[in-house]
Amino acid sequence: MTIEKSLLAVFSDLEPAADAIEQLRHLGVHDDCMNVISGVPVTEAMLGRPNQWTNVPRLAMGGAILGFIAGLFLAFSSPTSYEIQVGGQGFAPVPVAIVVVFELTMLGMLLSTFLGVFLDSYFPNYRPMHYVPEVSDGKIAVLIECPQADEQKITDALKKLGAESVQMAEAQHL
Amino acid sequence: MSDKKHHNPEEHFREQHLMLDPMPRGQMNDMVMESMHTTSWKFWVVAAILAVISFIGLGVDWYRLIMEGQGLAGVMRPDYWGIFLVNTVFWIGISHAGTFISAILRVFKAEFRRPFTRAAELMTTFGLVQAGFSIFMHMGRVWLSYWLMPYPNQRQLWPNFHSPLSWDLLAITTYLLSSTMYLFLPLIPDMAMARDRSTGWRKTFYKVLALGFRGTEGEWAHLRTAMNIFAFAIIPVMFSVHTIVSWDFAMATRPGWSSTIFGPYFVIGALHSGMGAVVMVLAVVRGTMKHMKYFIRPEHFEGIARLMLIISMAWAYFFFNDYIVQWYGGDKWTKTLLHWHEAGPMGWMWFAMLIFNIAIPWSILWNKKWRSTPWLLFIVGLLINVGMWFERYIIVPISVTINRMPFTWRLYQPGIEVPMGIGTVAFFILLYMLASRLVPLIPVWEVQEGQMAHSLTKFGRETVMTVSELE
Amino acid sequence: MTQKISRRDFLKLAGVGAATTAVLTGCGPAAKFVTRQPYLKMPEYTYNGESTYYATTCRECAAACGLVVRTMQGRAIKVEGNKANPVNLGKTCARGQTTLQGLYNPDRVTAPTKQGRAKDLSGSAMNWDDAVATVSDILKKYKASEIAFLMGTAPDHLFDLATDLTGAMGASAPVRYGALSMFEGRATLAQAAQEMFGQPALPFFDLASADVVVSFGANFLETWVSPVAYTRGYSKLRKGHDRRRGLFFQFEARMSQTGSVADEWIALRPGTEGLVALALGKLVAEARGGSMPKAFASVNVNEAAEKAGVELEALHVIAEEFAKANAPLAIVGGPALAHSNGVETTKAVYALNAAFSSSFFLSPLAPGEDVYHRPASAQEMSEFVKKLESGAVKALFIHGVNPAFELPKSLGFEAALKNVETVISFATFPDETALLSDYIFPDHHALESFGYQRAYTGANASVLSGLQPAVTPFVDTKATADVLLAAAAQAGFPFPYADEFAFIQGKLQQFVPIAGGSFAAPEINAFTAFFQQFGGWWKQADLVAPTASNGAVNAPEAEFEEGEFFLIPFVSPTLGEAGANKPWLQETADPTTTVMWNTWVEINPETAHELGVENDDVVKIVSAAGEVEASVYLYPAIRPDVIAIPFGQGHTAYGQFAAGRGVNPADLFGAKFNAAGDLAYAGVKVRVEKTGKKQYLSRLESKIGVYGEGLGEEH
Amino acid sequence: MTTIDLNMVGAKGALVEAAEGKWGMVIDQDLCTGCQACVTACAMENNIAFVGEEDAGYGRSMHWIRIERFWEGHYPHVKMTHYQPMLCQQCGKAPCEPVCPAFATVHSQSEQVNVQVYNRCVGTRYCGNNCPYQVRSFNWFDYNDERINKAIATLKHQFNPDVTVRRRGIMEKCSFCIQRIHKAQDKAKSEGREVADGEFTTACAQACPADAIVFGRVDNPESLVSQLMAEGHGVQHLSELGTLPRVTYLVGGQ
Repeated sequence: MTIEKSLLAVFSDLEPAADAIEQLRHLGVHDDCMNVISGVPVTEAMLGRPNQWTNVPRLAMGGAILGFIAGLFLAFSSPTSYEIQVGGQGFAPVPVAIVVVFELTMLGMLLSTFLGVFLDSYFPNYRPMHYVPEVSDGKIAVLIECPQADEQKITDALKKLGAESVQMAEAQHL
Repeated sequence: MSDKKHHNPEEHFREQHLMLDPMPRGQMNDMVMESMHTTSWKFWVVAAILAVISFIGLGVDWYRLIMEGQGLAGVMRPDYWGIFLVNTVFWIGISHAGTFISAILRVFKAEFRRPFTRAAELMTTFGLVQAGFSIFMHMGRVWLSYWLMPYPNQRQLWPNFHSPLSWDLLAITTYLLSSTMYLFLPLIPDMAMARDRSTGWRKTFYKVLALGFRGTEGEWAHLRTAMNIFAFAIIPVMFSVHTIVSWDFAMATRPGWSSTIFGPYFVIGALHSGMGAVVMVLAVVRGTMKHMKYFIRPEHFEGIARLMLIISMAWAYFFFNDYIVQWYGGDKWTKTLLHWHEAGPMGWMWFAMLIFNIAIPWSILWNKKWRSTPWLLFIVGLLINVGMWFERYIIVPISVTINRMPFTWRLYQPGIEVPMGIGTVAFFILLYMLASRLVPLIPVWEVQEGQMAHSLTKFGRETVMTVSELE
Repeated sequence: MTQKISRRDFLKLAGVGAATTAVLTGCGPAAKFVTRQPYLKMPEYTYNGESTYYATTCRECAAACGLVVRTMQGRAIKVEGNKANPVNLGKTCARGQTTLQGLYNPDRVTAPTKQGRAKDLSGSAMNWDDAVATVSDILKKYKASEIAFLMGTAPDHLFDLATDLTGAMGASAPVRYGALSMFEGRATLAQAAQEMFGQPALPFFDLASADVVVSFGANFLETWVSPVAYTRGYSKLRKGHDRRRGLFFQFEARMSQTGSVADEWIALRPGTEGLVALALGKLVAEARGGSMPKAFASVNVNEAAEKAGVELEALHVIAEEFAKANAPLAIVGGPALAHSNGVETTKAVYALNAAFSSSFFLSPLAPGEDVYHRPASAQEMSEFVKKLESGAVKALFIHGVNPAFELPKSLGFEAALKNVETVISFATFPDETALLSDYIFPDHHALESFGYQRAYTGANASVLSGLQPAVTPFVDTKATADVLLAAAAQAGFPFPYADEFAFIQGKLQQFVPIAGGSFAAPEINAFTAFFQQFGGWWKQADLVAPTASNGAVNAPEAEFEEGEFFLIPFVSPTLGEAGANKPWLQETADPTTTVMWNTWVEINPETAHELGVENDDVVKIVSAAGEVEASVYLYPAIRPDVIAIPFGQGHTAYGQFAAGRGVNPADLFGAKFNAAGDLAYAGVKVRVEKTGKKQYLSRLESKIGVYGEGLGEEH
Repeated sequence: MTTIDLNMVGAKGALVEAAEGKWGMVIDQDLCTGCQACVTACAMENNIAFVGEEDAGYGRSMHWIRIERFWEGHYPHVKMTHYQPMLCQQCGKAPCEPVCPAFATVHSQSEQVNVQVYNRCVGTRYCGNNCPYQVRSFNWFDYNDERINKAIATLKHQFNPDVTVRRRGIMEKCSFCIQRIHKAQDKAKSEGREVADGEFTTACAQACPADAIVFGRVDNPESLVSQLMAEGHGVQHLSELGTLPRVTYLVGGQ
């Protein structure tokens, strides 16, 4: 078993970071072993990274379906449990149901979208993590996991490509 | 058109446009943090006064209202509905501004939105809180309001979904939850930013709210996707909320209320008051908080003011649409109602509504210089809000005077609603003031994102601003 | 036969229960005495959900409507009309309905009290033994001629007892009076009947059999004489005969509630009612052909119409209808009687009936009476007050009337009372007179009382309406009859009755042998039981149209005081003379103005405009005798030279719901009387002064919707 | 294959039942003298609170039945319109019902009247707003609480135990004296028969000295109300709104 090391390279701009990622790939670091931390939403394409997989749309759809079903229940099923006639209207008129179903569908969709972010991103998460606060100042940090043997080689390469600093990443409380 | 003083077009652009006046991110962070930390004694005096007013209005008076009965308010037969519902509609209207700015402008990629989306979204949430208060104030037996929630119970008695009020409950709940979530999602990166630059209790506060956000590619991707979904999905929710509020009236068998145009008319009215309120808030924020003159510039006021002008025109269009159909119909009760609006003892309010909602915005906002002047816009926004409050007052207590039983017609005279309504205003401002010291009012990452996307390009002899599509 | 039965068993026997249609058979209850038992021992009819019903008589006015009181667990829950009683046949008026709010009123006198003429109800309660001793001491202490009784309008068993007692003592007979009897002009009605038909009886206008009715100021649908009976009659008139709806015309200066339902309401100058009646008679006689009755011969129709301010055409139209009618009827009442020419006016209308109507009768006499025994007229009261003032009366017993409120101030009752050494009030309520008394020995409320009352009009029967307790006394009260009987016994007057019930039985004894009554019983105990079960005893009376002496009738001009406006005071249709202490009556809207809880002044909008006053402006109404202040109500149906004020409010005492509320228009009345001795209060003229104050009247109606206020469509 | 219940989804527009009446009232305005006996009878029967001068003048009186009247013309040719007792019309399709979020006012399928469920009411007052007849009254204060209205301490002895005493914050209205309906039905049932026409009546009708108010079964052609309605000159107020009122006004005369 090889000992894995985490390196954290900080770049001040997009270009060097993108170059570094390309270089790292040449050095045999797999994309899965890299992660980019940024203070602005830097798209994967800008850094030449593979697209991130996100479950949020699927979760949103799932929530919408659940909300839709809940809406159907409230609109069509709940009035039958205790039938009360009002204003000569049907027990569960369709026009009324449309409003109820719409609201609950939207509620289900938006709630699950929100929860989806939490689920996908493991929020809330207060454990120690690899991080440099400079990221929120606009710096771009690349987090690399590599065998201990490659550490020096990668550090040198990154420095050459304009990394402001390359350090051993230590998990810390944010 | 450019100002003669600036021979260098770039310098001119920088001064005009936040997006072309980039600063290092760290510096912007510090400015935003500093704006939260800089609090003068005046702030606390105002906050204390507002706290007292809120306590009287929402504490003391509400307690009395609950313990003694709705009779403390000015309601009676036939004015079963009074200022509480006026305020409910009014606050829901205010709350529409945030969503409109952050969702619709986001969907349509209106770049000038960037620095003030959060300021507007906060209004949405806090406005809805006041709307909730107002509707609960209105209830005769508020301690039983949980009966309106759909929950399983041993009698298997569910709420009556035939009632527009039930729809309202669903819609407002949905809207309150989703607008709060929509406020929170883009706040997470800023909370992380604040976390990284705080100590003490603030550190804990931001740490908890930042949820452990670092800014990894995954986190950004999930967040961006979610925000996109929200931006699209919350728009119909927003429209549905005020449409359903309008249905509370339009579904009724009352002269003047039974109108199919009420839905869009209310939505546009909500935007009208909401935009007015946003401009007021921005003017105050810009004028009182440190560094805000950098982030919030005349160009932003100008952009909002243009929207205000369009919305005012749309409101006038819908108003006239509603009016002429009612008038043309010739139903005697509706005729009486219109006459009552215009020539009754509260006729001054009807005319004031038209002046504040139409005449004043139109006569000021057409001028680019005027509409870029924050204090002037503050006044226009204030008047629009007064006008829109009048509009709701005319729709609710003044209109319900006239029904099909002339023997019962009576003029509404407000009672405890007034201090309680003032209480909601005070509480809204208080919440906003406190939030302005706790929540980064400027979404720094969004500003930075925008600044990255903007650049100056030369077409022939002219230098123009171009935006690259980064997302 | 001496075995005692409990009061509740007795009441149970007497109650008109749902299942008691199978009534007592023959022998009747074994005893006449009733004992009270604690409620710990619950009889079965006090079970949850079971109601018991008692037939009794409404004492809110003197009409003697029968009531059936629904009780549950010892509480009176609701009153309904007694269907058996010929006066009201199961119907009630608003005042009768709220009688329970008098019973359970928070302000009742709760115990015998040494009032000592204190300003407020004094707290010094006594016990009933001392109270009886006090009365007995008075009976002993003073000479018979120094003792006087003042009682309410209703001729009841207590009045009979007081008559017997004063007779036994050699004192002067008790005097009966009530504000309603003054406003109704009973003396005038009787006097005119005496002069025309030789009988001093109250008239009975049988609306039910008429098809065209012309009324001269009679407010017979409101408070007048027997309003429920007249409303029943009115209903029959409108339902008509052979599906022909009866017509109704009203002549009066201010549209009363009665006038408001008329087919034509014709405003006339106050005091010209008799003249118009004669003119109408002439037109009708001309239309019908035949000989001209002497009464109408001399009248000049055109002149009469002009004097009365009535359009000639209207008069012709009404005369035509009257002439065409199968059963026309003319009614007179209300302020028309309260003029100096009241008797002549009444006679003119009687003459109209005598000539053309088959629906006009004299009221049958009440059981046991051979002549109509009317309450005292205002003039007689004025003499009575003078007697009090002279100090000739040393002890005054007051029951069932509140003269300090009901007598016009100008008669000086309050001042006169100061010259009476001892005043004893039997009021159940701390009214103005009770507060001016030395002692208050509260009687039971009507619903707690035994008794009977004679009905004088409203039915084609001779009616003795019965009272019995529906509930045990709510507060520490004692039947005045018992107090008087016990005191008389203590004072050593020979009096054959042990208590109130014995007295009532003694008085009912005379009806046991009479055949043809509403029920028959072999002996008095059974008779009493039936009497209470049915709520009274009555006997069909053959109504005979009276024959008039075909003499000439004059219509002299009414005399008026100096002043700007005619004043028409009218008894509030909702409050009556004594309803102001009942909160629900206060909150019941006046039918014509919809005002609640206060007094208003009705002014024609044109007049108000000229005076520069608006709705809710407080104006001062000044007459020669006094002045009052009240808010203006712009009343569309009143002559411009007339203002009207309702009577019923303006109490200074009488409980929390009445005290300090509104004004009493009787304060404006002078002490002028008509030929029959009734107060000529309609001869008062007043002037209106602005005060600059504003007090909003509580109206049920909307000023916006009804009068267009704020809609730019005002008067 | 399942079939869709058209009643359920309201595709038929309304439940069939709603079109049929059961209890109804006829008010002959030509007979009404405006005497207010019905008003007080109703108050006494149904424990209706009084509210005092100020509130009464501000449209807060609790009357379940009120007598309206208007004026026509100007003096001297002024006329008062017929007195018009206005009470809950017990609509077959009541506008007040669907708008209540709590099902506090509903259509009674057994009695075909509009019932107010006091203990379910949360006081949104939507029903009052939506009642075209404006006959609903709201308990603006605890008028019937003896701690607030001291007079109730003794007046409460008169309260009808068959009728709920309402507290603050809830809506109330004419119930067609449903307690009397139920009593009569219970009695008839225990005796194994139908309720006879005229066997019982509402408090207002019972008091009415002019017999202007008649109450009974509109679905029984033999009943007095049905016969009066059949006479043809009856009108139902605001029937153009499709409310199917159960109170018919006769405006005969003139």
